[in-house]
Amino acid sequence: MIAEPPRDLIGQYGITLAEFDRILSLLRREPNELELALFGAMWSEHCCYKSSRRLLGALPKEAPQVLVRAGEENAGVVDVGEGWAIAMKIESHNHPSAVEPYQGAATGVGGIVRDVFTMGARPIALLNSLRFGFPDEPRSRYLLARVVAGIGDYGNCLGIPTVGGEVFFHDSYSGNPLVNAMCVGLLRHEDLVRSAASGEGNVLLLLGNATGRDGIHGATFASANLDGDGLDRRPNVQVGSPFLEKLLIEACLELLEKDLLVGLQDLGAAGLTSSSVEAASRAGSGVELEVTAVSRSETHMTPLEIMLSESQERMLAVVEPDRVPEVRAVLERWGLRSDAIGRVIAEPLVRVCEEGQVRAEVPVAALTDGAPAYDWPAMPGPLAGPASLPTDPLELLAHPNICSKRWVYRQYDQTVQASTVATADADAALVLLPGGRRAIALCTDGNARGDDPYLAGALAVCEAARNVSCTGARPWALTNCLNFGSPERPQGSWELRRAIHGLAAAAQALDIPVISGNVSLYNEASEGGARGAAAVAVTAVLPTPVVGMLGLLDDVERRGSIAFKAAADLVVLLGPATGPLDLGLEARVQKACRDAIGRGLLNSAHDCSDGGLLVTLAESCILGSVGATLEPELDYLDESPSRIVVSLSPERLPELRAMATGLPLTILGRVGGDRLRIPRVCDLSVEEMRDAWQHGLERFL
Amino acid sequence: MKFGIVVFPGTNCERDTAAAVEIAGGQAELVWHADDSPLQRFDGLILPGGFAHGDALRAGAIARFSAVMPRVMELAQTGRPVVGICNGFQVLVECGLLPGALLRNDSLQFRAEWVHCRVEVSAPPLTEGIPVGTLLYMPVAHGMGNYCEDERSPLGGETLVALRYCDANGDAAAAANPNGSAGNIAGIVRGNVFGLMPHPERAVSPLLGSVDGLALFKSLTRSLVAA
Amino acid sequence: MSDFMARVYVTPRPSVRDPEGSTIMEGLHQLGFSGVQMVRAGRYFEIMLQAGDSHQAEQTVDLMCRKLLANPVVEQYRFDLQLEATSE
Amino acid sequence: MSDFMARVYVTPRPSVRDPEGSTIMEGLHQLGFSGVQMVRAGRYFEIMLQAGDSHQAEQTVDLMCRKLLANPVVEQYRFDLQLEATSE
Ligand SMILES: Nc1ncnc2c1ncn2[C@@H]1O[C@H](COP(=O)(O)OP(=O)(O)O)[C@@H](O)[C@H]1O
Ligand SMILES: [Mg+2]
Repeated sequence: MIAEPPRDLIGQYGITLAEFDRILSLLRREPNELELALFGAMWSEHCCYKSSRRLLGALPKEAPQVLVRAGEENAGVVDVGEGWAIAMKIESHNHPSAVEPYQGAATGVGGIVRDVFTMGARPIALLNSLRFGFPDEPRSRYLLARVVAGIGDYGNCLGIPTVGGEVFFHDSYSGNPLVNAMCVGLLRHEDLVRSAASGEGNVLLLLGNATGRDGIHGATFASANLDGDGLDRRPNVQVGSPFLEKLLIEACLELLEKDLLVGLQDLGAAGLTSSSVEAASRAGSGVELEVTAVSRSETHMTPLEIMLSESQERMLAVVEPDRVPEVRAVLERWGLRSDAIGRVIAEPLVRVCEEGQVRAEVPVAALTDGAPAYDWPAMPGPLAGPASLPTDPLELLAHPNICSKRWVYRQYDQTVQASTVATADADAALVLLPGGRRAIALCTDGNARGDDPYLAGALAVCEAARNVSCTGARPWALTNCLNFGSPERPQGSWELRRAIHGLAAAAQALDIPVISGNVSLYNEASEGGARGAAAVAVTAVLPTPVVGMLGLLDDVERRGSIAFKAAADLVVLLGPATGPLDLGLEARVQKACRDAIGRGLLNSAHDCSDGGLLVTLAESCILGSVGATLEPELDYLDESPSRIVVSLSPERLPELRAMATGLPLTILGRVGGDRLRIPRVCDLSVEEMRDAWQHGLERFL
Repeated sequence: MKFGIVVFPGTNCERDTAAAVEIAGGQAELVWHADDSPLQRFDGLILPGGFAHGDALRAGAIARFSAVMPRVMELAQTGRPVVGICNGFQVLVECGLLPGALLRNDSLQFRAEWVHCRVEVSAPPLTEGIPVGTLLYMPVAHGMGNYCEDERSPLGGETLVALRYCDANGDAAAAANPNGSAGNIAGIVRGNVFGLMPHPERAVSPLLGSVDGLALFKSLTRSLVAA
Repeated sequence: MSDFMARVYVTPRPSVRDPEGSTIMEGLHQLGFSGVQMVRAGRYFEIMLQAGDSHQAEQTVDLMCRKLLANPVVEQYRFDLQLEATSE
Repeated sequence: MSDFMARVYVTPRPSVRDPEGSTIMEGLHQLGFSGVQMVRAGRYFEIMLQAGDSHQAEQTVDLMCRKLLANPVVEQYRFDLQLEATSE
């Protein structure tokens, strides 16, 4: 029954010799090829986080509002009051996007959306975080245009507003762009669903798309060269169908509403293998699968191909046998296919059958808990900092990393679902909660300024939280995506470690639980741009921890916005003129800003980050269509953290001072006129600044 | 006053539209595309936005053959209001209730932004009581909103331009046109059938950025009271 | 019954603007293909269908085009048919 | 120099999923075209270009396809060429 030992095959499935020995001791026998493939998939970096699992332990995951902790389920869930909860997660789709940017980005959105509605949540917002090489390169422009189109087309078709995101250009990303997508879902507490495959005898229904050879051996492929005649050895690129995904969302939410499901689990990386194993593992049960029951879109697929396929838009539902007809009736109405592909068994095993013959049988725990975890040797190394920004004010405002990203976001439907509070170019987006009085604030932030990955991690959290605080919302939970090079290089390992420490320290200091996340390693390109393991010179991306932040705003009528409002208002800097990161100070500055907005003291609030005070002030002028005159001679290009520029009517200043006791507070000047005047820095009309800022990106495209 | 909101597979603005109807004082009920029972119980129908059948082929091309569509045509014949918003407009054009065609945006990109539209006709079902020349501020979000006239049955006569994209001063300038549509056309009306690309259901509260869309829904419910 | 492969070409009617075609032409010029004088962008479908004979297949495909594949307001179509296999 | 008309057909590679083609097929079934067994949705371009001779035209069009018209990761293309007019 079990075929001969496949020692020569282990490399093909991404298993090392040491890992193979581990498999032998876990199984106490030789695995056959299919079993080896199951191990290869489940023990891949992508599925078991073998290089980061231990490090992620440093993140603060507990808080009273947390309903589903990081690592527990497909997405984290937090209470947001009045019986409502938010499910959210961010995930990378970097490698697929490097190969086919449109489909890679689109299927990235599709995947993260499934992770969220699988929790029983209706997706209400999407965000993203993108990194490309500098847009003076045609390839980078092509990637940008196609990634943005892919993200937009997929989310737009689903009817989920894309409310925020960020784009950053740096040459370290030219061979390996980063595409991180985040989804936020809304649910009632009582509607939370688990993904556990529990209840012996329950049926496993595979819903949605037929299974093809898409993305098989994705892991091995990711490290192969992409040139020349390699084309035909490529696995099929995963192609997304947002239309099918939309039907899946509606059908699954209807099934959950009618209480017809025991469990629900999406199919992502490693397809049926990881979803069935995870579902079984979460229930402490086992699963028996019959691969011939799986609808296939291609002929002659082997059990191995069926188990590893990454065809998009599929879900696995756990259903009590006598509810199957009702479930099928709902699915039929939505025009969706369903295959009864197996059942829950009591023995904690994954058993894969082909026409009733057992082809693989592996203990669930061997695939999950048995996975290796590595502490790679770490050593600091030199970091290529970002290219410096221009100092000429107009050039600075037009710089691709500073200018308005309107070219990007006007391809994203931001207003569908009629809950997005109108704020173009906000520090964080506001999405109304049911009832319309409260809102959530959302943003994504990464920070590539740090010449130290610790700072990159800490600043990502601080900036995201500061952005949320500038709307008046209280940071409530975060999700993170860790984009790094190979952890097998000591410098890569060091970068990852340091960044996680920075992230953890900041989350701790600001008291924000980490409720979900994703790790993407091996983001490197060989000389010439193509990704390759055997490359001579390897460029890793800048260490790029990205944070997706959720904030909670109790009264949306009392919200902060970037734009200067009224002439004669005072412009005040909350926070130090300069200085290194001090997490305690950061927390107090943010709190003072939130409190001041909550009391209705402020007419604007805008955080200071890339491009320093100059950019912050210019943006408040541009969005408010009003000028300002500043007095003190400061370094207006300094990018120190923990700073927020606010404006308020002069008579409210004493109240602000009282609120900010012990915090540095500098009066910068006044709002008014139609020019931004800063001594020794600039004297520019709002219109010329707007022109530079608004068309900065378009100049390249 | 009860409106049927027709839902095709891939429609995604049905809830927003139902909510807007309710804010305007009407009632809304979703109607599934496969339902071929008569729709006489409704005082009017709205075909909302979204991506029926994923916009395969052309927006609205497949939805037009849904079982519900003969019923929609039937109701339109009785003179009751039938309104298509965005994808719904595309369906109305594909099925011939409105003339012309909606082509891909001339930028070849999806366009999501706030626009001003100038009211060109003050008449039921959607703009009654809104003076000609009024500017409405509403979002658009579409990839195929580039209106093209049918040479064989040009506008004029019974089909009128109802809304045009314009700038904040009311000029139908090329720069104010998000999709390249002929004559900056944003919406047309033929008797009781109205189609428009902007999304009035997303402009129903100051928090969302505008209440101008609500004016259209109010006109719709008002026109029924009067009828 | 026989299997036919229909190849359907749908193009914008000559009087209808074709922004995709113009954009592609510009793109080709930018890439240095200066000899390009006109581009029309259309749609192409390959359809496998069963029909009694080629006459019936032709009528069926023509009906598909008129009803669904082409929008007569702005598009024109043509197609060719190829017999792939015949069973009894 | 001569004028050529190139007709370029771009289709999804056979192993690549074609959701639009599948949706169109379902639409055709709904319309009663039950004999339809497969639909692939592709793109079609008509390109007028000048070239020295047909060999050169062929090379040019092939290059256009590879550089701009088709995305080799997910699409394949073919084209035919027709001589329209020759001047000196
Ligand atoms: N950087 C991280 N921080 C916090 N949680 C993480 C991180 N990376 C992964 N996780 C958690 O580990 C679990 C597994 O993640 P993943 O394998 O990406 O999920 P999925 O299989 O649903 O795509 C999820 O609960 C996720 O939130
Ligand atoms: Mg998952």
